[in-house]
Amino acid sequence: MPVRVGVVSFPGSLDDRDAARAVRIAGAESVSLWHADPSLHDVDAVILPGGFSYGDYLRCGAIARFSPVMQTVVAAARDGLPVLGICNGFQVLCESHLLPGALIRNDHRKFVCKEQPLRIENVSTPWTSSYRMRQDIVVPLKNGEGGYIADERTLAELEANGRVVARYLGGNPNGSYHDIAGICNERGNVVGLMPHPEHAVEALTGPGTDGLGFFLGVAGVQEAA
Amino acid sequence: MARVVVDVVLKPEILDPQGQAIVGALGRLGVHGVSDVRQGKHFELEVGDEVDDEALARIADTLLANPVIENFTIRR
Amino acid sequence: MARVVVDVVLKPEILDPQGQAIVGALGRLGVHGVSDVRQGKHFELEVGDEVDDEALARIADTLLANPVIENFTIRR
Amino acid sequence: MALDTVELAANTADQPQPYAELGLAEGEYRRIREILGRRPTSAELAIYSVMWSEHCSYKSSRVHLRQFAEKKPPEAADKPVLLVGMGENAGVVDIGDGWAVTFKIESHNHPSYVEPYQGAATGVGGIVRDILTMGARPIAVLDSLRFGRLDAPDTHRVLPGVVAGVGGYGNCLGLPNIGGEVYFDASYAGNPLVNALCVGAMRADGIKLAKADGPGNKVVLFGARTGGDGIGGASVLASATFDDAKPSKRPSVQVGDPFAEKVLIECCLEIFAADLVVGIQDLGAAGLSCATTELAAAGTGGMDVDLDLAPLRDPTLGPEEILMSESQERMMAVVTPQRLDAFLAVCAKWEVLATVIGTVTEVSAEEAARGGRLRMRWHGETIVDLPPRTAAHEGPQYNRPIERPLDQEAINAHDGHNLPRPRSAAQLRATVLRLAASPNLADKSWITDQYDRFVMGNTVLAQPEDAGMIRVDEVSGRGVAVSTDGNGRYTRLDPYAGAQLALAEAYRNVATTGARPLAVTNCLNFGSPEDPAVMWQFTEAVRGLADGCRVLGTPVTGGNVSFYNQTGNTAILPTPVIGVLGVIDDVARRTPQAFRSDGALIYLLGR
Ligand SMILES: Nc1ncnc2c1ncn2[C@@H]1O[C@H](COP(=O)(O)OP(=O)(O)O)[C@@H](O)[C@H]1O
Repeated sequence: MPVRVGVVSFPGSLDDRDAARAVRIAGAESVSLWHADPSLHDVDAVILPGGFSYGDYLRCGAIARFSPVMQTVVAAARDGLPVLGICNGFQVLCESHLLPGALIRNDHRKFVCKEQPLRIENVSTPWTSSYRMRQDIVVPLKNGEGGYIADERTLAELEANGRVVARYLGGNPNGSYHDIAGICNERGNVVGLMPHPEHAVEALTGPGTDGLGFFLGVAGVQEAA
Repeated sequence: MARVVVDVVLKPEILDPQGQAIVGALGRLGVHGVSDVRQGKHFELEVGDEVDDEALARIADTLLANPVIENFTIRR
Repeated sequence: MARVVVDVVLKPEILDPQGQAIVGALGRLGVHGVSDVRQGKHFELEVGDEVDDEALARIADTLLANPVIENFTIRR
Repeated sequence: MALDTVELAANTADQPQPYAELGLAEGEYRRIREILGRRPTSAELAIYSVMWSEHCSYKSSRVHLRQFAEKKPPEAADKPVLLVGMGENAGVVDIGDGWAVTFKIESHNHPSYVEPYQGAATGVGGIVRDILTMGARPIAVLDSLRFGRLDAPDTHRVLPGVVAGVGGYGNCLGLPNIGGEVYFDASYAGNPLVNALCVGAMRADGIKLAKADGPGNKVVLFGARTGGDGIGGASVLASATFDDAKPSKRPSVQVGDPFAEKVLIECCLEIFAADLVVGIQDLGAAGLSCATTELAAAGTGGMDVDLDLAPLRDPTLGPEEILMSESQERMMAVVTPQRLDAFLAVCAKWEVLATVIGTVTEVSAEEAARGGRLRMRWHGETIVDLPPRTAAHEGPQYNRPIERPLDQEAINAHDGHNLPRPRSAAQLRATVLRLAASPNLADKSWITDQYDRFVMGNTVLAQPEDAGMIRVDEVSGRGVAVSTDGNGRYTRLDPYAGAQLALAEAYRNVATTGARPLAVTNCLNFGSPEDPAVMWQFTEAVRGLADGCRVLGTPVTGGNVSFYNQTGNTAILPTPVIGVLGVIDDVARRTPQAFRSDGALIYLLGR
């Protein structure tokens, strides 16, 4: 039985089809989850994809946090369900307090879309287990509000416990503190990532296939379990 | 030195998608009784005493607000 | 029915690139005397009488502001 | 003011009406009175004024645009490429394997000057709805931009706003931006050009048309509420210079809500998939006036509308304002009574407001001969009773005077051979550096970095490639390539050849990717058609494009004309922007720009 990975669609989600495609390419089964349906339909992991949920007019992710599906996701995540939030999904995870800190407007105040080098710094999460420690990868980055911020204590804790999952290389593209591109919760099952690995799973349509590891990771870990 | 507050709001006839989104979210949150929300910008300026009302109005009109679609108020 | 204003501002320790950009632009425009600008959000809500102070605070705290990075004030 | 009903209009023939202020010529007003056999009500006047504006009726260009049909390249009878030709919201092209694509380019020039961010954003929104209306999923956008000199102060207001607006709206819709252009020239100061192109894909049997067929079918208005946006904008904003805009005609800016449009797209696609509509039309310029008259005119010709039912954002709007409002993110569908519940259920799922505001009606033979019968009620009174075809299809047409500009000889007399040439290595170096640093040639990533080119995961080529390429079918790899090009300076020197150069460039850009060019769209940006010299440029460009398309075998499937791009008496450089679309059987076989292996031989092709 292939691992079943749910991909949530909020109104305004954009990269949900891309995330589903990445899941399939990694050999898992993608299951679409609807924001208004609280059921997770027995999936083994959940992806909150990129986009502009509910328009993101107030603060990114602020409204999505209150959707019926998120009530269930929050509870399941606290019980250890692997959850990956990409871009807007990362913002939703922060707004939902599954991850600390917040994401604010890029320091240069423009939307940025580029091929972004990253370094993977934690390979013990279900999403990053197929990478090597300190592996450098390139995946697309595209956001207007991707600056990660948190207070000093939180930052120190993230650093001390290896909870910075990915860090920007070759220049900070959005003003994120400590060049942080992605973090995880204490338990490691919840990962938030600003860049888009789901856009780097086919050589033809992305900068390469470096992003596939995030999806291979969750497919593999669950199979072994 | 004084703190001056400038609030910038969309003109009433202009569509405010932000405000609409919040009204919608409140409904889904089960909060009732909020019939309309308009979202604007709020600026807090630290200004020296040499900056008079006229200068402030010019700052608001050229930089803080877009007079084509927004109105502003200044509080000293 | 009453109009309530909620102003949301970034906590002082959080960097505000928008505010900084405005300070920079003022300098380029030759406007002097503005030493700092912070940009926040301004909400105008039309609320029914059944919405009490506590309900308003909850709306501000859970939806309009993100307490991790922002503070808010409510004016009735 | 008392309500101007049809009954009142019939009894007050002499009441003066502000037709001139609404942009109608005296002769046009007289024709409206002839058609109706009485004076129009103010609501009818509103409808005719927007439908007969230059922007909607193409009154100065139509006689010339016919050439695109007349000179259409012959097609193999068994394998027509064009599934839907000019005249619909957008043309539809067969790309094989049961796939069809639709694409079109449109201008939003004046609004982008007034309010750059919102003008550009709503320009993208409008063209995306045109594509959606055909039954297609929008899959990519391109934008073709022209600004005044880069160092002109106003450019610093307009350029960042336009780019942020194109990006803000397109990014939020989740449409990859796969190409476009930007040029700087003093003639565009005060008249920036913002032309947006959208491509959509669908199964060839899924084409939807804008017509109201089937008496008894329901007319549903769905999407955003109607507000006071851009009232009068259709005729004023898009068809007259600002210089003579009277205060009463001041444009009111339209604000876009990309989230509402994104939801509308998904909602419509679900509606199409379940086959729930008979006809559909987006609301663009001329809003409800356009949607109702065009849907009725293309269908039975009959429609009854109760304007009171239109959901309003501003409850103080009067019927004329509702009819002229250009509020964004609205659509109108014709739905059978049997499918209405299912239709409304899909809208409810996406939290899209949907309201039945009218019914398709039968018309008598006599009514049909007059052009159908569209009736609208307001507060229980009939305020509109007109033959919709007269508003939608039978607008005025002008054969405007044409005269070769007096300076045409002189500007062509300049001989480039006499210009100084760099002679030394140092001079050559200086020339190269100057060229590389010139805004028209310099790197454009400041702009393209603000556009999402990855979303949807089907972008095979985007910046900095000559043409964008999108995979349409993930299994077979079938895809399309698109490029837009235009060169106002060439066109100024010779509009006939200039239009052909733009066509040839876009055609080459598509061909070099490995795609086979199939079809053409165009946006013709010119000065005032009332200036015979501008009209000469226009007709020469149209003739050049039509002839070029015939030679290359690529039909024109649609496009847009933008006139009155001028400040005072000075027109912009004549700027036809040409979009070419091609098909590639397997995107894996695309040819990117960069050299891919060491030691490859380099050939120069052509003369
Ligand atoms: N330059 C042009 N070349 C070819 N067709 C054109 C051109 N300009 C307009 N058209 C066609 O004329 C028709 C009406 O124009 P259109 O842009 O659809 O108006 P609207 O969308 O505002 O109703 C369309 O079918 C369009 O494709």
